[in-house]
Amino acid sequence: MPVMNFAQALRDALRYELAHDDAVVVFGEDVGKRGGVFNITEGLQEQFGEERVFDTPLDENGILGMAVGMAVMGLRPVAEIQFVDYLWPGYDPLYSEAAKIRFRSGNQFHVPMVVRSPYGGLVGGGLYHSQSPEALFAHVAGLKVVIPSTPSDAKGLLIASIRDDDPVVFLEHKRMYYALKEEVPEGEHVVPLGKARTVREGEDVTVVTYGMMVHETLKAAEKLEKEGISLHILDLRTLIPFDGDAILHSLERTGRLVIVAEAPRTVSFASEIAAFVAEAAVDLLDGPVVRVTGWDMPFPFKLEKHYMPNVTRIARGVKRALSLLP
Amino acid sequence: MPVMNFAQALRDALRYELAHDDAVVVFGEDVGKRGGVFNITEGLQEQFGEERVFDTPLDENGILGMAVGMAVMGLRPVAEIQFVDYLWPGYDPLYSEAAKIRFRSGNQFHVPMVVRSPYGGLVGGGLYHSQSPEALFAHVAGLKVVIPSTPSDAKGLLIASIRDDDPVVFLEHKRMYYALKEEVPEGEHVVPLGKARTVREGEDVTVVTYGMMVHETLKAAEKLEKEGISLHILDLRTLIPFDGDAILHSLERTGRLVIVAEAPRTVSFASEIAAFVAEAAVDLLDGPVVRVTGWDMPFPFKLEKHYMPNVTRIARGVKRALSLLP
Amino acid sequence: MEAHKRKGVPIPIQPFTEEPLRLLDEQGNPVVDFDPEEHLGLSPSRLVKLYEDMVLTREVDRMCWLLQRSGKAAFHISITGHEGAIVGSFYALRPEDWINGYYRTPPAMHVRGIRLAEIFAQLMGTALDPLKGRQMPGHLGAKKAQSFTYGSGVGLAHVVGMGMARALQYRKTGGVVVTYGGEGSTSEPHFHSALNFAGVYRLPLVVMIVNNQYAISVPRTQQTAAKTIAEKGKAYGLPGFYLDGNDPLIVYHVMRQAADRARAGGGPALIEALTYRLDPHSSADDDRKYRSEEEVKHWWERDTLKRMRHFLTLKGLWDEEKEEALKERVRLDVERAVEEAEAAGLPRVEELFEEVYGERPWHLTRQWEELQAEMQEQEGGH
Amino acid sequence: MEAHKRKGVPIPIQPFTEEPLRLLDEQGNPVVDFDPEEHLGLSPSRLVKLYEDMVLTREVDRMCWLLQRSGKAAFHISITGHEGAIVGSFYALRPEDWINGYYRTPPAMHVRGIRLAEIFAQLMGTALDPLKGRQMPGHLGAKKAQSFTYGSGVGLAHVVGMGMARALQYRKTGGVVVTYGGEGSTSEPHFHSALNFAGVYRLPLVVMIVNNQYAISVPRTQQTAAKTIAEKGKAYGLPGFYLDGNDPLIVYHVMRQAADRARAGGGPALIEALTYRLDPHSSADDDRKYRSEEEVKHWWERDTLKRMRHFLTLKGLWDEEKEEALKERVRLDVERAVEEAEAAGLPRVEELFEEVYGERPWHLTRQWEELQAEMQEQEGGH
Ligand SMILES: Cc1ncc(C[n+]2csc(CCOP(=O)(O)OP(=O)(O)O)c2C)c(N)n1
Ligand SMILES: Cc1ncc(C[n+]2csc(CCOP(=O)(O)OP(=O)(O)O)c2C)c(N)n1
Ligand SMILES: [Mg+2]
Ligand SMILES: [Mg+2]
Repeated sequence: MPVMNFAQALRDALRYELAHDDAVVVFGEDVGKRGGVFNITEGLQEQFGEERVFDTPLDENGILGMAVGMAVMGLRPVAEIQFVDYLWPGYDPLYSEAAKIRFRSGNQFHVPMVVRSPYGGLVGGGLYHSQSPEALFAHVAGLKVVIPSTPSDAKGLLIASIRDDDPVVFLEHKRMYYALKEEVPEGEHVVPLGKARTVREGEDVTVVTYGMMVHETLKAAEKLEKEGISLHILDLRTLIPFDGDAILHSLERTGRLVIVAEAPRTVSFASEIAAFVAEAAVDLLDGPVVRVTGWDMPFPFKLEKHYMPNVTRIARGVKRALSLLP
Repeated sequence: MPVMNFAQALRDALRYELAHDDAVVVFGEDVGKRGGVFNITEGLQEQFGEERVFDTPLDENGILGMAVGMAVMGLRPVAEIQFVDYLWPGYDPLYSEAAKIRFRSGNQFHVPMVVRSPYGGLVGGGLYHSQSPEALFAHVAGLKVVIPSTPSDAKGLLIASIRDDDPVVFLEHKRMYYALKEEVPEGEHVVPLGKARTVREGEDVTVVTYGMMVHETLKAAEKLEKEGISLHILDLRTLIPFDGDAILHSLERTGRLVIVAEAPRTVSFASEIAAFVAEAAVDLLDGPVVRVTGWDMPFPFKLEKHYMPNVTRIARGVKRALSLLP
Repeated sequence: MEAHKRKGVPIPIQPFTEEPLRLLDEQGNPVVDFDPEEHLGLSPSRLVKLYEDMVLTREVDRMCWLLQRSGKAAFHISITGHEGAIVGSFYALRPEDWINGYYRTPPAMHVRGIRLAEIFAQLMGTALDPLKGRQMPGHLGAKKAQSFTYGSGVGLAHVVGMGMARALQYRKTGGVVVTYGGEGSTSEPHFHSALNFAGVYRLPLVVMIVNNQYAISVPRTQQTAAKTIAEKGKAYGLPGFYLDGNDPLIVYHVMRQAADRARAGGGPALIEALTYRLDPHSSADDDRKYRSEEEVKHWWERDTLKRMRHFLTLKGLWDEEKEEALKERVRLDVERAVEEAEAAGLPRVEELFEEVYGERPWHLTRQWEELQAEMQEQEGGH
Repeated sequence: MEAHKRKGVPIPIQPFTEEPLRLLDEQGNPVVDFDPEEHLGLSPSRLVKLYEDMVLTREVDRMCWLLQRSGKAAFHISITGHEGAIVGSFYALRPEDWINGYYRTPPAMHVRGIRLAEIFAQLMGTALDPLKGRQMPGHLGAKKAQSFTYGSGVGLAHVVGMGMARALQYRKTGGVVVTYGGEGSTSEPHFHSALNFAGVYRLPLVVMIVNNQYAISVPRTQQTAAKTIAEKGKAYGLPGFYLDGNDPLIVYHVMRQAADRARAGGGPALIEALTYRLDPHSSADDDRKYRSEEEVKHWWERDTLKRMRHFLTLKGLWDEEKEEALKERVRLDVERAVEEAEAAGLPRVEELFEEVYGERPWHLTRQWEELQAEMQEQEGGH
């Protein structure tokens, strides 16, 4: 199997789907000639032409409105939003249309679109190039939300998202694009939506996480191992619908739960996992559910390292879950 | 004290603030001559003139962008969004600007604006006149979120919100406007943000709720009383920042927690309360935390009564919290 | 939507006029010398049918009001006064075309091939409703009629319709998308995004603005400082046509040319049809708060139905007797349709949970189980 | 921002021209016979100062690049090429006016009264930064300089600036707001909303579009099908002026007239200043992917600095010696400012938690306690 970084894996998925389904079209700001500001779509316009891969005006409302319209007519648009921080001018077509068309039309129309967008911090990007707003998609019934953590998953989940008949928000941690490499299956490679991945088996504490925080959590696990604490790490991969069974199953063994995510804490996806467990399986809990997250503040620039969850914060969270810290 | 309905109490608050602070301006679609589609601003333009109370073009992005700009220059704009379902074309100025300006400017500028908007269902309004999207504001650090449940609170909290130096999203259940009456203090009447109200004292289960669901929960309490179950009901009034102490305090006595809200369940404000307790006070819990909510679907029209939390659903939730139901 | 013969030399039209283009004056007399068949491609029988469909639309609307007042419909939002603009424009389209309507189009949707009973079923939310009772009255759409389902947010039809046009262009179907909205909808960002993208990609899109001079209570002059709505086309490099929207013939004529130009790759167009809302904004509105009785009366005298009837009469195609017969026929059709719609009963609850996603995820299954238990308890009378 | 004397007969200007208005040709020769003092109100000393400020701005920009390349700044986004449009427009404003800039304005903010050291402090995020290191480079603003703090989202400056103008109008300050953005910003909904509201309320707002022909890689022709950006004013009932943005004098002249008209209650205006981005979009861009070296060279030959220098020389106000002296002075000022900015150190962590809201709510107090414990553990080397 070829070794690919995250960016290459995504490009491979796009290329594969463009080649195999002429309903697939790819567009966004600078995705054509420029190949996207992170070069994810590099070479695709050259290969597939300007009808399949094209630039748009600088208007996220137009991009997402266009995607919805194309999707209801049977195409499979893959829209890139340059940074997820800039999606909001186009939230209305996503929130009011994409998420609700199947339902409101009595199943006459549906919206097989994908919104790809870079998210996440620790890139020196400040308030508006670092946010993790997955909660604002995950709350919206009718949308699916996918966040891959490895190149192989990036490819397999993106292909699954494009083939899904409902709108998918697909978030890519921009810090991983060129930092991460692994073997990725060539050709057809589908990772089904809704299934978590066990990143690491462990006994003491279940850690539910996704995206780049999977890797930070792994580092924390190594550190904690030396202290005799063993983490069971689940990478959710799909946030909506999330793999509730995998979480409960692991909790049966550990009885302790930590959720790690870089988004601000309040009304976050981490809150959802905590609530889900407190509702469905409070009896399994031997200690507090701990949310290790970013703070409830705009994302800072110069002091961003104090914002981002890191090994220390995760380890402290694990110890709180074990009641070793207050 | 005069008896006012919810709508009159809101109008009284607006009139009082308009009269006492010339920085206050009120605007939105149809709020001028028409007095708003729910008549909340009726008579205000006549009394205060077109510079203080005025109509806008049909554009929520313009309304909220204008509000932000006026606020950073020291005015206290009170913008009405006709239905909160229609706020989304203007989410960007709220999310990207209002919530972040104090922080990003190093405290040079701040945004003392209020967004008033009707929310909520059971009005025969279908998908786009019934939603409860408070989660999408509550997740955004930098915003405050207020939802009153009585005429007296409506007045006191609206005055507090207008005087607050940060942006406040103020949601009003449209079904309550003319359905609810009570004595409301004349003149100066401020209900501080961030403090919950004990609606009813009780021993067995703590129910945290807000907005119209306060009244549904009261009805459920009466029903359950007959079955020998006593509810302690907290009306949060302010969602951000919410009154965590009041919740924990009550839980010390009851050990059981139900949250009632009509919004869809996943990544909702109800999830936040559940997560907060599972994190801060899991030891206090003698049973599962139960979220009694709307379903994770767009709001239906004809079958809306099956969507809305009702006395049966609340009572069943309470029984689940007491482990009397699976 | 039957395709009609096209013939003749079209009467030339210009964009960006200061006065609205028209073929008929306010009474219905022709202002230029034209032959409907030769110049517009409208045969006498189609001309008559156009009028009959306008009358039927008005009668559907009146019945909607009745059903609303009697409590059978939760709400109504009227087309009365707008029939010339809406039915006239529907007539100009071809079978391969799509529309993305708004809340004033439903009573005219029979022209697009939706059955009257379905129109009333949508109004009342019964099981015959193509939308399965999911939407408020005023939101009818149907895939079989190539009419997208409107979603309440003003202006969204334009930007979603733009994307639909991009799909038609990509698939080279030769179809055109027409999106509808009031003049208020031009203030929303969606109008801007739609026209800008349409201009850049030269999409087969016609944006039809039915300017009835008010957005609820806000008059046109407070909506925008532009001289005309049509002029907004200049911001996007596309022609804007300013029409007398109470003249169904100019609406038909300009829409047909704009659509044909767009389908031929000539790019998008904007149409402003100036008309007047003769009813309150909706059943929830009190229009006396913001406009005078005289103003409303002034516009009733210029009602599009009268104008069209006058023209047909001039042409010898219409008389009192035909009018009576039509009214009677329409009354019966409408009544029968209402009965059928009502008889259909309620939509199914479980479908709510099945149609949020293509496949029901586990959490919705659980919630459905919760609701079933709740319903059982309620039925059990606990 | 010192108020300057105004005199003379202004040279008349027209909106909506097909060719850009200019006073100087591409080399810097006057295209009409005008006297800067008499016709523009620009005294010889102010004319020289304008040029000197353009040169200073360019040198600040070059230093930003150096600091970025040496790793002291995380990022830089260049003003090079845009000085005529930006500095020229700043010169036209009065002390009571406000600006809402964008990422290309910071290197010129010394003209608005922000110290050079603060400009570099913002670039590097040190404690001297008025924004306290909260924002990426390129986001400088300061209340004392009546310059709002830019927030990254393209176009938002226009719609927020519109609200600022509404506040100035309400308070009758006589001030005007000028918002800035590239031609790409005209595609965002915010541009649309800002101009529409400004037109309806006749706000004291000038929207200044610095059209540098690319939005990152997307050329102007793919941004909109409008003939000019200026033409978009018609959609909102306001004048749009199309200028040669490399001619600082026409920019100054038109901005002054537009602002004065707006402050007198005459309503808003749109200005399009045509220029060219001589550098890549930002330090993260590779512009060779989408434009040719020849094209860039063509525009370097028309650099706004050259043009202005040529005109001053023609007028006998400038020579080689002055140029040398200026360069030396500027170099020293810039170096000293960088030193001062660097010396200021890091911003304070606790302030992050204190400045989300006016008063810190309990949950942020808890989070701050969490972070303190974490930082102690990290320092303790656990
Ligand atoms: C985004 C949004 N904002 C507000 C509303 C509420 N609303 C419904 S119709 C309407 C007025 C529309 O006016 P116009 O576009 O002129 O159409 P008309 O009703 O006059 O035909 C308003 C404000 C809405 N449906 N969507
Ligand atoms: C809403 C939004 N979308 C995307 C971006 C990313 N972005 C930053 S600058 C830019 C191009 C802007 O082009 P233009 O407005 O022409 O200004 P220029 O950079 O050419 O001066 C883009 C796409 C952003 N900052 N905000
Ligand atoms: Mg209207
Ligand atoms: Mg540009």
